[in-house]
Amino acid sequence: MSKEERLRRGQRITWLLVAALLLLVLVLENVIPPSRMLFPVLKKGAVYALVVVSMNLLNGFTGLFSLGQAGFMLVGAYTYAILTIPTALRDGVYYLYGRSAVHFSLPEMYARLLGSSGLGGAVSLTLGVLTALVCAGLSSALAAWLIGLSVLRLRSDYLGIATLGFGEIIRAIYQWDKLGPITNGANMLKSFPTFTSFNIKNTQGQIVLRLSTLVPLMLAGVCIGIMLLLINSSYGRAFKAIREDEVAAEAMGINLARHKMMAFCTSAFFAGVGGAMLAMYQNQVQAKAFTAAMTYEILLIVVLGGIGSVSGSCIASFLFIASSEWWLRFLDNALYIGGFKVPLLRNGFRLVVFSFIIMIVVLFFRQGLMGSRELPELIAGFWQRKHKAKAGEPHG
Amino acid sequence: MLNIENLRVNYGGIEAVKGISFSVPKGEIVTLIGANGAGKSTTLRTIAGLVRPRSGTIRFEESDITGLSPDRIVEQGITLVPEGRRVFPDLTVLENLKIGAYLRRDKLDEDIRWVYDLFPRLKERSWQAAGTLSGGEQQMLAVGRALMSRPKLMMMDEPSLGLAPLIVKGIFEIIREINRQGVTILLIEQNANMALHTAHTAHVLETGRLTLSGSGKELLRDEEVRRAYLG
Amino acid sequence: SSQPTGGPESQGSAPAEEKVIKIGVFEPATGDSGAGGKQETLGMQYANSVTPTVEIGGETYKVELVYADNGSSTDKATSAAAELVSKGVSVVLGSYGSSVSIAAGPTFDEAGLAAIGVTCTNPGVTAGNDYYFRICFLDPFQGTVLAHFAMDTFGAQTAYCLGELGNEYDQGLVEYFKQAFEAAGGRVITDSFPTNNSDFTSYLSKAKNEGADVFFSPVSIAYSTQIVDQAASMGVDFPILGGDTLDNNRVLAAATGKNIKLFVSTFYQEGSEDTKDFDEGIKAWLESNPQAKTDNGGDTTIAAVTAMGFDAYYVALEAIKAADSADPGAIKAALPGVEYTGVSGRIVFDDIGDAIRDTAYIKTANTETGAWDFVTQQGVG
Amino acid sequence: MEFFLSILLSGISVGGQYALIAVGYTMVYGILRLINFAHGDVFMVAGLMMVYLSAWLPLYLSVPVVLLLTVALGFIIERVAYKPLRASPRMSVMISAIGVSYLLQNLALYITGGLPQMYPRLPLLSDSVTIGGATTRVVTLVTPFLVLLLVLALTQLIHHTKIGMAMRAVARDFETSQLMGIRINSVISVTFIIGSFLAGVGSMLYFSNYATVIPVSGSMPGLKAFVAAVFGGIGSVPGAVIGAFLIGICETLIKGSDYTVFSDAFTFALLILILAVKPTGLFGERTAQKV
Amino acid sequence: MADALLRLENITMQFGGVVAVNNLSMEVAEGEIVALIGPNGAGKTTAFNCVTGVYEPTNGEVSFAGQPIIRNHPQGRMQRSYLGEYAEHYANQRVLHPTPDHITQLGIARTFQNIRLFGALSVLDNVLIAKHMRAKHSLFSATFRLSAGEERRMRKEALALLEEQNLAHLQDEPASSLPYGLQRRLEIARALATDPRLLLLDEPAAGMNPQETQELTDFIRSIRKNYNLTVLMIEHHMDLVMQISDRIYVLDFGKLIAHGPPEAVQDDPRVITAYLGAEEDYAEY
Ligand SMILES: Nc1ncnc2c1ncn2[C@@H]1O[C@H](COP(=O)(O)OP(=O)(O)OP(=O)(O)O)[C@@H](O)[C@H]1O
Ligand SMILES: Nc1ncnc2c1ncn2[C@@H]1O[C@H](COP(=O)(O)OP(=O)(O)OP(=O)(O)O)[C@@H](O)[C@H]1O
Ligand SMILES: [Mg+2]
Ligand SMILES: [Mg+2]
Repeated sequence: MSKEERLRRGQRITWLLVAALLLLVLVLENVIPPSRMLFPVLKKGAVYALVVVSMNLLNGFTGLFSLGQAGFMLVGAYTYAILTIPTALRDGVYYLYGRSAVHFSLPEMYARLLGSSGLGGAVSLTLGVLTALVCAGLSSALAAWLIGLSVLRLRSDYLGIATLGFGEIIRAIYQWDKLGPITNGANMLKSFPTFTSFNIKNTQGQIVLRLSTLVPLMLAGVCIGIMLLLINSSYGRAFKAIREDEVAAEAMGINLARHKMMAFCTSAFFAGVGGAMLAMYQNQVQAKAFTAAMTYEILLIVVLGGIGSVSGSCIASFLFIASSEWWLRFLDNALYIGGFKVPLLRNGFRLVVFSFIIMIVVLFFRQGLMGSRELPELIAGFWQRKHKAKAGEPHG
Repeated sequence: MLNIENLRVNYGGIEAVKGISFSVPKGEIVTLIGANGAGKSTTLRTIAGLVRPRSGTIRFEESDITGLSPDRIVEQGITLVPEGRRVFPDLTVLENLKIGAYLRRDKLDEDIRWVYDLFPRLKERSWQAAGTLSGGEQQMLAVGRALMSRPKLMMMDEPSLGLAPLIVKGIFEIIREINRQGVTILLIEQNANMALHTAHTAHVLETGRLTLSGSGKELLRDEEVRRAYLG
Repeated sequence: SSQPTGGPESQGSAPAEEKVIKIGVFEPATGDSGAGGKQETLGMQYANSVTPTVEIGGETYKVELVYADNGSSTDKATSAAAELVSKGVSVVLGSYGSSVSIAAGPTFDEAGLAAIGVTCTNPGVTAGNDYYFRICFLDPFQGTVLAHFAMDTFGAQTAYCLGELGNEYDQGLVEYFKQAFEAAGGRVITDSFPTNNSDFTSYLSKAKNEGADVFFSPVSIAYSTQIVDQAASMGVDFPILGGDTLDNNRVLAAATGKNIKLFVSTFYQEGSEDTKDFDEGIKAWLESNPQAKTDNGGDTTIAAVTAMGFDAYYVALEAIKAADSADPGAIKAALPGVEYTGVSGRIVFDDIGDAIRDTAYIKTANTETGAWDFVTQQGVG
Repeated sequence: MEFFLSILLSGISVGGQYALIAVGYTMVYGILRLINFAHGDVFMVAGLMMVYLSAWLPLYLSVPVVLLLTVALGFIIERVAYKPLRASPRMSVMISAIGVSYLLQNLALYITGGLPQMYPRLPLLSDSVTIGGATTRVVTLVTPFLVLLLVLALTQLIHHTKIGMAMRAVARDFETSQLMGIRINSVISVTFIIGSFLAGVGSMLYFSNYATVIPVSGSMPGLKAFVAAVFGGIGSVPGAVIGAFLIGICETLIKGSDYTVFSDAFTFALLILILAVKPTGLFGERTAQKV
Repeated sequence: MADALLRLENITMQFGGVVAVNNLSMEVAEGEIVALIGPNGAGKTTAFNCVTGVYEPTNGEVSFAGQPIIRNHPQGRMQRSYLGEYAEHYANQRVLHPTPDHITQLGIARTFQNIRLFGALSVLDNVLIAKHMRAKHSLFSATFRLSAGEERRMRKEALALLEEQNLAHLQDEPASSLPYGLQRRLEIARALATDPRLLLLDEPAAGMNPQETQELTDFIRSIRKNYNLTVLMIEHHMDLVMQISDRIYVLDFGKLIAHGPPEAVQDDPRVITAYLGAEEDYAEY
């Protein structure tokens, strides 16, 4: 079997795995109690995976050191929220500014066409949310385009700090009270459709089919799939060329400005969608949360997963979220074994342990979890080894 | 002066040097020739301490220097003119020369004048950032910088790379000159013709193994060598 | 099976059959509001040590507090809330800080779990959320009280208000203060500072320059200590007014020994006759429990939020008793009918789920003794 | 006038404190091309150490001990978290720095329990003085002079000493520097020691002014100082100082105006403006790259 | 020569006080192999960089296939410190500053004095990247595989090219793992993949031993024939230069000191003193 065939096989197995996992989630969600910590972790993990991959697209694949991710997520999150808060609830949300300057809500607009109850309601909700997500992506791509015009010619760290700066500027703009009627100033936007809105209810209001975990996983999956396609296309190769050597890439006829801008806007688009999904996960959105620290966290996951590996980014996102939000939480509480109080365990210990784990991973897994390899390659490699072992012949 | 025994070096899984032994007698010019990728640079880098050998020993003036850090090896009096120039691009030409004598505590003026005499081109560029020099000028600077440390053993990795014919001749003049002043020299050259003419002893390296040794003149006459390296 | 008769001391060795009901503590232990959150939690812990069990259906259940740190930030609130839900708690107490409560609301709502806000005073916490209740007064009330106090006591005509950007609590309170103050003919200048700011001298200079008669800054503890300290070093002459968050011994310590006037409105006043038992009891408890004392900022001054936390615990017990069940749904259904008189006064819920309260205490920092002095009890009248 | 003066005064003092941190950033960056995200946190830890140490040591002892410990901390961080990654991609080292920053913050959080800690009053520095009707602290007036002094000494060191030259050489090429006989580890350690020392001094000035230390106390000043360093052109010490003062003053001016929301954003806007005109900052040299 | 493919007129490149290229004019006719030689630091690489858009020349004009593609004259601060000649000559003409990718688009490809492959990428990818520019696709159509035919064509052509250079068996190896000689070869293959009319080679034989140099000589001859190429190269290996160039230009201190057919240049006394050194010396080795 040639290397190519093995790789293709690896890819097929990967896709099957992903599909099986999605199916499993759907089943689990409807079988075990929804209060399990597993579900929020899956949801947030999906959102992060998307954002992390979008950052990897820039930092890992195009070699543009950008720290503007939180800013782009913010733009996306706000766009989504502003477009989807039901008109009836707007005054409550914008209570400090009298009322909202935006007088429509996308799901309601669709509902006017398709009806607001039953199937029509479900379709208009879905369409409304999808349209809003696309708008979220587009608006942050637009922001990226405007920013890109001035900063993309900067080199490495200068680019990083300039994009970080733009993130902060965007945040300040969204917090500005003069824009209050649109952005609600620095206050929270809430009451928009969230993932739970996708649970299917019967006429009595009881939930018959839970989709609230599957939906974010699917959304993130589709977006990541598109990015994968991009990375493996001719444009993806051009991005990698820029990463490797700008001068040589230019000499190969690759227009640096245009290609960098493409990568920057694409990344921002998906970061925007991710931001909107984060808002859906959190049930609310507030500019305050989208700080530089959030960008660092995302960058951290990129590196933990392996710079330049999409599957690494995804796996690292889920692991990161699960351990920070779920697995390590017990460390925060005093624990008694028999009458013995386990020392050190008290509030804040979880974070200390977590940072130690991160340091250990960074120091001992220099290439991150996956290096720059992808899951299909690993599977293909595994297959090859097994094959060899079976054939029992020494490799020449 | 320098004794190498059974040296093996790996890069990851690839074995670049597969157990070579040779020695460099004091006051001689010894040259290593061989095709691309034969492991010549690797050998020099290992002696200089930049790469750790997998096994084997390197002895310099009776002391074992295997696995010492590069700065300790420089202290012993060994200098390497690295492959690909490696000048400090942000420092000026003059500073590059000065840093070549980092471990020396005496006056440098004399030596700087000497280097400038050898390469007048560098004198003109004294205040220019080394990174903006032309390829050949950088090569001259790299050689000049190594001379500044007044080494006992000077290792040169393709010093003539990218130099104009006139300067190439000059470089070999210089090599002979400093050798006459008592510096032992270990030289790698693609220009095997020149190298064999200059060297007292020569070794041929093929895919990590020494296949042939002898005096420069002997190898020049060797049919095999003529065909493979002299064109 | 026989019921164990042991008190809380026998915790570790309790037999497996012991029935347990869990109460979630949704409080910040880290972040800007960590200090306040801890003090609020202390009240619950003390109450739990006083009354560790509750009777349901004739059986004694041990009450277990389950903690989840919301990190004072809205983006961590959802996960922390989900954590409580997953641990199977029957009712939730908290949080200190309105933003996190608002952020967590939908999660509790979805899980059908009632939450009792302790000191989150922003109207948004309970509005539009059936499952959120609270036992404190609201910002419109508190803001108005402070505005009236400023005008009545200092004859203030110009007020400078400073809040943290994006903090619902600060911004809401400032807004209601402003409404009341302007309605009474005063002039208000509002301003906000970014999160993690530490240089407040510009804002103080600006207030001075604008001729402010009072400086109203209902911000969290870390910021208020700095404001107080910097104001003192600049020698400002206007009084500083704050909301319930400033009722904290750190802030008090910052003011002690300096030439500064500091007033706060709060839920509870230490040292009144009615609550003597509580005061003494909790002080003794703090003394005997080093960790708790550290959480309280190293001394035994009782913060209002601690008293409120104490009351909240009993309100939850009342609801459990009224429901006579550990089922979250039943407890939620029983909550609106609960009436309870605690150390902070009488608690009755209105139909939104807010406690009906009509008085606030005003205290001032005594910069010589380093204690809070009672000033007045102020209503909106 | 008095208003303006007091704003200007606090601008200068803020700028001075940023400057001390910024110099540390710029030096480490200059050598390792590493944005040492943990630097701001070292500064915070210096503050915390002062809080705890001054509780059981007299001030004249605790000040030098804190400086010593801060220097040790900087040294250890470099040895443990950065040195093993010398051969790794730059991004990994930076992530290691972010990790250290997390770790320090979380440790501080764990130890302080998230409660703001009161910084001890340093005699003289914490006293108030009145000039031109504006009241401020002595430290405000002392800062700029101290900064100038330190910076003069540093530029002297970098440009006119052997170790300075070695620093600049190491900055570009570890391997070749070693071939010159330079002990790169010592040179890098020296850099971290100097940087941490300045952070220690900076923390004393800063916290004398702002009184409380919280686990995130270092992050904002750290970020601002880094911006200042970029502003002046990373690697250039005088650039960092000028950048820091500019940013400090602008920031306080904005806070004194009606656009306080933009006080942080303005800093960045200024930075981006400068970068648009000079892509490597005010004094940054475009590194020579020949094709 | 009216049908010159590449024409440099009065090109001057000044860095601060250093005039790296001084008023250089030269031509390369279609189908020729022309060498540019000269002592180190004479300005050869700089001349290449001016032609390929890496530097903006301080003054002068470059035309390709009869069209002016680069044109500049000293402006702003440069005007006062300009040390070259003919500044006025281009002053009232439109300034042209294309980026390097634009030049490649026009049909000029180059290799670098210090090899600049995309080291971490595979050999095949290196060539495919060079094909990117001429492929007909957009970001959208490429991502969603609407232009799969185009991708297939690129692959086929790239593979054919590798096959021809005897690199096909290495197509999946990372470029950086190749030995030096093959890296040079790959760099040339990559340049060829941009479908150039003119190929600029900067010291292609550097670091090669005499035998490898000989192979390279044949290789350059063959690509000229197979691809209908014009070649302009910088080289210090005189055997190679003398063997294959139709004409030679010699630079010293940025100035043209001689040009003509190999034999003539070889015997030019100025070239001997500045560059080659005395004949008998040369024979000694
Ligand atoms: N850093 C490295 N990582 C992996 N392999 C390497 C590395 N450096 C060299 N090699 C491999 O080791 C072998 C010997 O390389 P070396 O550089 O010593 O050869 P050389 O004889 O100096 O050749 P050249 O004439 O091209 O300089 C080659 O196959 C090369 O690909
Ligand atoms: N960016 C720059 N800044 C300053 N001077 C430069 C710059 N680029 C080149 N130079 C100078 O211009 C001169 C010509 O350099 P160039 O690289 O063109 O030489 P070359 O002819 O290619 O020499 P070599 O054969 O050694 O490669 C050199 O003296 C060099 O120092
Ligand atoms: Mg070599
Ligand atoms: Mg050149």
